[in-house]
Amino acid sequence: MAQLTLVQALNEALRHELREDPRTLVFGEDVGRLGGVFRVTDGLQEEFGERRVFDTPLAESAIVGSAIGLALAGWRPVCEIQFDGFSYPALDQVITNLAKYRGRTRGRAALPVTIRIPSGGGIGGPEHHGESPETYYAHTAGLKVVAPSGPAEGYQLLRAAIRDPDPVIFLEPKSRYWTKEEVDAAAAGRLGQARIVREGTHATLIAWGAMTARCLQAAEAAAEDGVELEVVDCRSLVPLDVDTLSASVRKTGRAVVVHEAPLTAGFGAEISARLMETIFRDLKAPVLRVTGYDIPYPAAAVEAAYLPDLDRILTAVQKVLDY
Amino acid sequence: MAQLTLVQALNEALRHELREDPRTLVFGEDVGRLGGVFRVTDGLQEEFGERRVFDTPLAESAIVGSAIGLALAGWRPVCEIQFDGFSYPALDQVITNLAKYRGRTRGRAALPVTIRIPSGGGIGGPEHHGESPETYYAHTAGLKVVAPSGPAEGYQLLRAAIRDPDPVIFLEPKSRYWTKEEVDAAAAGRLGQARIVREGTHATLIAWGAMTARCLQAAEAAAEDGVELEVVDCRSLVPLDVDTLSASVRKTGRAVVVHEAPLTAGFGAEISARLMETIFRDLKAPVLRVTGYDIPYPAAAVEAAYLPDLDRILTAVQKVLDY
Amino acid sequence: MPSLRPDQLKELYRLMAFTRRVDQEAVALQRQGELTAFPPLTGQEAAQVGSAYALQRQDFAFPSYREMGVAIVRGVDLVEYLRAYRGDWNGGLYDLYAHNFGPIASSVGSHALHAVGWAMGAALDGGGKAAIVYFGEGATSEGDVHEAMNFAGIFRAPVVFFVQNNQWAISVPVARQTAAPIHRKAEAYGFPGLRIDGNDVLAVHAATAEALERARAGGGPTLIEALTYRLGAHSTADDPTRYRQAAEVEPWRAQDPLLRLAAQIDDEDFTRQVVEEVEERVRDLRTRLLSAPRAEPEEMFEFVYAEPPATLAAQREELRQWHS
Amino acid sequence: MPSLRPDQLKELYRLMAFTRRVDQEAVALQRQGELTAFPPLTGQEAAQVGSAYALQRQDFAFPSYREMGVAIVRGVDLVEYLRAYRGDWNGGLYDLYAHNFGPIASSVGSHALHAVGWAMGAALDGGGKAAIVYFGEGATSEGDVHEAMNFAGIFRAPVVFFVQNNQWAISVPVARQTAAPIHRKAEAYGFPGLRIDGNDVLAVHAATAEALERARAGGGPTLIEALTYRLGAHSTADDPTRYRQAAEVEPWRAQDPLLRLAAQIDDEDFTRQVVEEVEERVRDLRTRLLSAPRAEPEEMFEFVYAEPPATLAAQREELRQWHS
Ligand SMILES: Cc1ncc(C[n+]2csc(CCOP(=O)(O)OP(=O)(O)O)c2C)c(N)n1
Ligand SMILES: Cc1ncc(C[n+]2csc(CCOP(=O)(O)OP(=O)(O)O)c2C)c(N)n1
Ligand SMILES: [Mg+2]
Ligand SMILES: [Mg+2]
Repeated sequence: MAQLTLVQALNEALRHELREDPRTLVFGEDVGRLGGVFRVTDGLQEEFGERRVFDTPLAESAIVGSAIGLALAGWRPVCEIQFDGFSYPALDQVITNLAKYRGRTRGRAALPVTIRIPSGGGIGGPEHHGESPETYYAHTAGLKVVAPSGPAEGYQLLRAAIRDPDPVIFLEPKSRYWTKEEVDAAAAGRLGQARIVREGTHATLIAWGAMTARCLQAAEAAAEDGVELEVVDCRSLVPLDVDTLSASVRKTGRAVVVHEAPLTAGFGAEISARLMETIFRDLKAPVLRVTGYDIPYPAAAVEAAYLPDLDRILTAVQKVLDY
Repeated sequence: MAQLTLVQALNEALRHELREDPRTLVFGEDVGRLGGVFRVTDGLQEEFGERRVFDTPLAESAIVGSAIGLALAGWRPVCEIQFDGFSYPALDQVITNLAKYRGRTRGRAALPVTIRIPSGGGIGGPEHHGESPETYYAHTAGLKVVAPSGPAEGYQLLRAAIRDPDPVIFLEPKSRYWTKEEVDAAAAGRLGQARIVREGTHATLIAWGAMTARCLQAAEAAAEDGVELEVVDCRSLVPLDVDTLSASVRKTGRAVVVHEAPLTAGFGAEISARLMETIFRDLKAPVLRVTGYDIPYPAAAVEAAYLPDLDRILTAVQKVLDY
Repeated sequence: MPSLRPDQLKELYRLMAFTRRVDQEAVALQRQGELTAFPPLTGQEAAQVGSAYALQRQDFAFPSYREMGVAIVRGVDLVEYLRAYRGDWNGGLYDLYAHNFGPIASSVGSHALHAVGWAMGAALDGGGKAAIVYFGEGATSEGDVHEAMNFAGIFRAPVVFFVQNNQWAISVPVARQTAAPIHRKAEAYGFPGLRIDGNDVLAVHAATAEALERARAGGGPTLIEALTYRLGAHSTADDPTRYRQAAEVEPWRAQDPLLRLAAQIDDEDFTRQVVEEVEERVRDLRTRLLSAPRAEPEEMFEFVYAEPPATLAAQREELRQWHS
Repeated sequence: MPSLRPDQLKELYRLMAFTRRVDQEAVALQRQGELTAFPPLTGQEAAQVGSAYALQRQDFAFPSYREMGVAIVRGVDLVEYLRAYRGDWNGGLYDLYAHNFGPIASSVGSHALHAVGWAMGAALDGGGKAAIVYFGEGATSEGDVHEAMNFAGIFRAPVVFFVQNNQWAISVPVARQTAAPIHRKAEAYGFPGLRIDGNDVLAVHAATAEALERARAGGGPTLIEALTYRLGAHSTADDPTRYRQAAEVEPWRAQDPLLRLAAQIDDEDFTRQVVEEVEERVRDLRTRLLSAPRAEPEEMFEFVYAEPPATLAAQREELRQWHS
C-alpha cells in the first residue's frame, strides 16, 4: 500500500504487467526515452529495454495498426496515444480492424491490445488536448472502453485491461493525473463493474473518469443542505454495468448523468436510455444530463465554463428533486 | 415532376447545383469517368468537365482534407466517400478539421463542404459495405448530419446540404437507391425539420434513412390489427427537430426508435434521452429502441437477422402498448 | 537464387491453372446467384502464385480481397475462402494460423500495418520469418500504406510489400494514383524497391524469394512492384467497358501469364492433362461449396468478444427467440 | 533568382531578430503564467523568415503551431497570434484571409491537405498563386502528409511543402522518424525535393522563392527540407535535458542563424540599433497582449455554425444565465 498519484499508479501497473508477462510491450510517441509527456511510462525503458518499451514514429494509425500485427504474432501490446485529440487518425484502424478482427477470424485471432489515451479537459491545454472521445469507442462493437476515475481505480483497471483478451480503450482522466490516493498493488481489478462511490438516498449521480470526483464534490455540497446523493462511478462504459446503475436509481428514483463530452449522442444518452428501458416505473423524474456543450472543446480560458461544474450539477439535481 | 429512383434524384440534385453555382465541385473515387459505383454522378463529368467533376486517388482522408482546402479557396466541394466503412480513414479530417474550422477561424472560414456517403446495409454487400456511421458524426459538434429516406427527400435535402454554409455529412441509404418516387425538382428542402410520414394515435415510430420505409411497412401491418402508428422521419439528425418528435410522442404517449446501427451509443439513445427530458410526464411507456446488435455489421447471409425487421419493430410496439 | 526445377515449373503451372479456373468458376457462381460478389484476378496469376510460392511455412501472408491465388498456394481450403464471397462470413472461414494466411481484407491498405506489426513481432522473436503483404497500386495512395512502409523502414521489419500494379483501381488508372513510379516509393523509406514483370512467374518468384530471404536474414523490407493487368472486371458488380477500351486490354491478353508459362514448359500433354485435373477439382469444389451449411444468424454473436458482455448476451438471446 | 539587396538583408535581419525576441518573451510570459504554453522556435528563424519572405501577397501560408516567424513576416498581429497561447482562442484570433496565413494547426500533419486543397483551388482559378505549408520532420511520418504530397503530385498543385527538420519531434530524433533522407521523399510523388541549409536565410529564401515561382507558373509542387535545429524545448511543458545532451546542442549554437546573418551584414551599428527597436516593439506587444480583453465564455458558442441549431442556442442561453 502506498500513496500514489494516478500517473504513478499507472506506471506501477505497467511495470507490474511488463514484469509478469514477457510478451507485454509498451510503445507510442515519446514513451521510451522521455517516459511519456505525462511520465506515465517513466523508467520503463530503462528497466525493460528498448525491445519491449520503445518510441515509434509520429503516426497514430501505425501505432494501432502495428499493435494489431504484433498481437497477431503473439505479443500483448500496450500502446499510448499522446492525447485524446490525436486518437482520431487511428480511428479507422480501431473501427475497421481492432474491433472486428476477432470476429473476422472466428475467434482465432484475439487481440489483447490496450490503447491508453490521456483524455478529457481541465488542464488548460491547447486545441485537441481536452477532448473526451468515449462515444466513438463505446459505439464501436468489439471494443471494451474503460475510464478510471483515480489512482486506485487506474491501477487495478489498467492491469485488468492489459490482461483482458479483448481490445481495450483505456481513457485516462488527465486532470486527475496528479491526485494522490492509497493504492493497493495486490488488488486485482475486473472490467465491467460499476462502483458506488458514495451512498445516498435522494438521487443518483452517474459519472466516470474525472467527473466522478466532481460528482463527489457536488454530493458533499448537497449533503450540507441535507440532500444525500448517491454517486456511481461507471468505471467501464463497455461493458456497462447496467445492474448497478439501475439498482441505484431504482432506490433513489432520480438520476443525473455527468460527462465532459458534448451532449448530443454523448454516452450519457445511452445511460439515460438504458435507465428508462430498465426501470421506467421507478423513475420519479426524467434522467437529466449535465455535459459539455455541443461545440468543439474550447480554449483554456473558458474551459471551466464548458465543463460541468458544481452549480450545473446541483441545479440538475434540484430539477430532478423538484420534479 | 418525374418518377425517379433515389440514385436519379441525387444525380439531378447534383446536376442542378453544379449548374446553378459554378463554384460547386464534385469529386471522389470513381465519380468521374465511371459516374460512381452506384451511378449517382453518372454523366456529370461529361456535362461539367474534368475540372469540376473529377476522380481522386484512393485516399479518403485526402478527399476530405483537400475539400477543406478547396473550400478555403472559395469553392463548394461535394465529395463522395464510396461506402460507409471507408469513411473512417477520413474521420480525423472530419473531427479535427472539418467540424472545427469555422470556430477556429472565428467564423471567417465557413466550410460549405458536403460529404456524401452511401450508407447502411441490406444489399448483401461484403465487409465494411453495410455500416451506419451516423453516431460518429452526430456526436461531432460543428457538423450537420442528414439522412434522407427516399428519392424526394434525397433530392431536396441534397440540394439544401450543398447550399448550406456548414459542413454536412449526407448519409444516403443505399438499400433505397433503386426505389422510385415522384420527385418535384422545384421543391426546395430545408435542413433540420423532421417529417410526419404517417399520422397515427397509438404510438410513434421514429426513424431515418432506410428504416423510415420499414417503419411505414410496420405501421401498415399494425393498421391491419387496428393499431394506428405515427411514423416520423427525422431527415436530419443534427440539427434534430426535437419539437416535431416530442409533439408526436406527446400525442401518442409512446415511442419506438428504429435504426440500423448498433444499439450502444447509437443515435436512438439520444432521441430516447431527449424525449425523456422534454416530455417525461407524457410518456405512457419507456421509449424503446429497435436497432442493430452490438456487433460488427455481419455477413450478407445473416444481415436480414441483424437489421430491424417488422417482427422486431411490432414486438417493441406491442411492448409499449402493453406497458 | 537457384532457378526452379522443371517439376517446380509444372507445379507453378498447375497452381496458376487451377487459380484461373476457380476464378472463372467463382464469376459463374456469382452470375448464378451463389456468390454475392467476387473480385476476379484473371491475368494476375503469375504475380500471386509466383510470389506466394516463394513463401516458407513460417512466413505469413496478408492478402487483400483479390488474392485467391495466394490462398491456393498457401493451401487454404477454397470452400472456406469462397464462403466469404458467398456472404457467409466476413474475412473467410479458414483458420489464419493453419496456413499463415490472414483474413480477406476489404478495406484498402489498412492491412499493410498488420503485416508490419506481425513482422516486428517476428523479429522480436528472433527472426527467420518474413511477412508478405499484398495490395494494389491504388492502395499506395492511402496514408496507412505510407505509415506501414515508414514503420517497416525504421524498425527494419522483415516484410515484403508486394504491389500488384494491375493498372486500375476500379475505374481509376494508375496515372491518377501517383505521379511517380510505384517502385520508386521505397526510396522514401530507405529500403530497396524494384519493378518486375508481374506476368513472368519466374521473375516474380525469383524477386520475391530474394526479398523474403533478405527479410528473414534481418536485412529489412522490400517493395516489389509487379506490373500486371486485371483482365476482368474489378468485381462482378463492375462493368469495365464504362472506363476502358478493348484496345487497351488486347495487348495484355497476349501477355497472359498462363500462356507464357505454358510456352516455357512447352509440353502439350502436360497442359492438357492439367486442364482435366483442374476441371475435376473445380467440380469437387463447386459441390462442396454449394453443399456447405449456410451461416446461422446466431453465429454472428459468437466471436465478437472472448466473453459477450451482458447486453450482447441478451441480444443473442432475443435473436435466438426470434429464430426458434 | 536575383540575389537580395542589402536593404533586404537588413529587413530579414530585423524580422529574424524580432522573431527571436518575441519568442523569448513568449517563453517568459509563459513562466509568468500569462500564457498557458508556448512552443519556442529559437534556432529556426532563418528557415521561417527566409521562406516566408519569398511569399507574395496572393500566396497562402499554412502554419503548424511553431511558425510565429512566418506569422511575423505575413504581418499577423502578434497579440491576435499569441492569444491562442494565452488560451483565449484555439487557432488564433487573427483573420486568416487578411494575411493569407492559416490558423495555428496543432494536430501534426493534417493541415498539409488543406494547403494542397487550397492550391488545387487556386489552380482552378487560373494560377498565379501558391501555397506553402510548414511542418516538422516528425510530421512526415503521418499518413496525411503522404496523402497530401501524393495529391499534390497528381494534381500538380501549386504548393511548397516546407519541412523544418529541426532534428527532434519532442523527444524522438529524426533517425526514429524515417530511414531515408526527408528530401528524398519527393521521389515517391514525382516532384522535386531538395535539402537546404535551413540556418542560412539566403539559401532558404532563394530555394523557396524558386519553388514558389515554379508553383505559380504551373510547374507543380516542391518539397524543401530545411536542416535546422530546435535550440529550446519542444514547448514550455518540455524538459529537453531528459532526452538530449548539451554536447549535441552546442555545435548548433554556433550555427545560430541570427549570428550568421549578422556576420554577413557586418554592421554593428545596425545590429545594435535593431536590438533597441525590437525591445521597444516587444514592450509594446507585451502591454497590448496583457491588456487585451480575455475570452468571454459565451463566445465559445459563436462561430460553430453559421446559425446555431436549437439545442445549441438553448445551451448558450443556459450558459448566459449562469454567467449573469
Ligand atoms: C479504404 C477503402 N476505400 C475505398 C474502397 C473501395 N474500393 C474497393 S477496391 C478499390 C480499388 C482498389 O484498387 P487497387 O488498390 O489498385 O487494387 P485492385 O482492386 O486493383 O486489386 C476501391 C476504391 C475500399 N475497399 N477501401
Ligand atoms: C496527430 C498528432 N499526434 C501527436 C501530437 C503531439 N505532438 C505535438 S508536437 C509533436 C512532435 C512534432 O514534431 P515535428 O513534426 O518534428 O515538429 P516540431 O515540433 O519539431 O516543430 C507531437 C508528437 C500532435 N500534436 N498531433
Ligand atoms: Mg489496381
Ligand atoms: Mg521536429
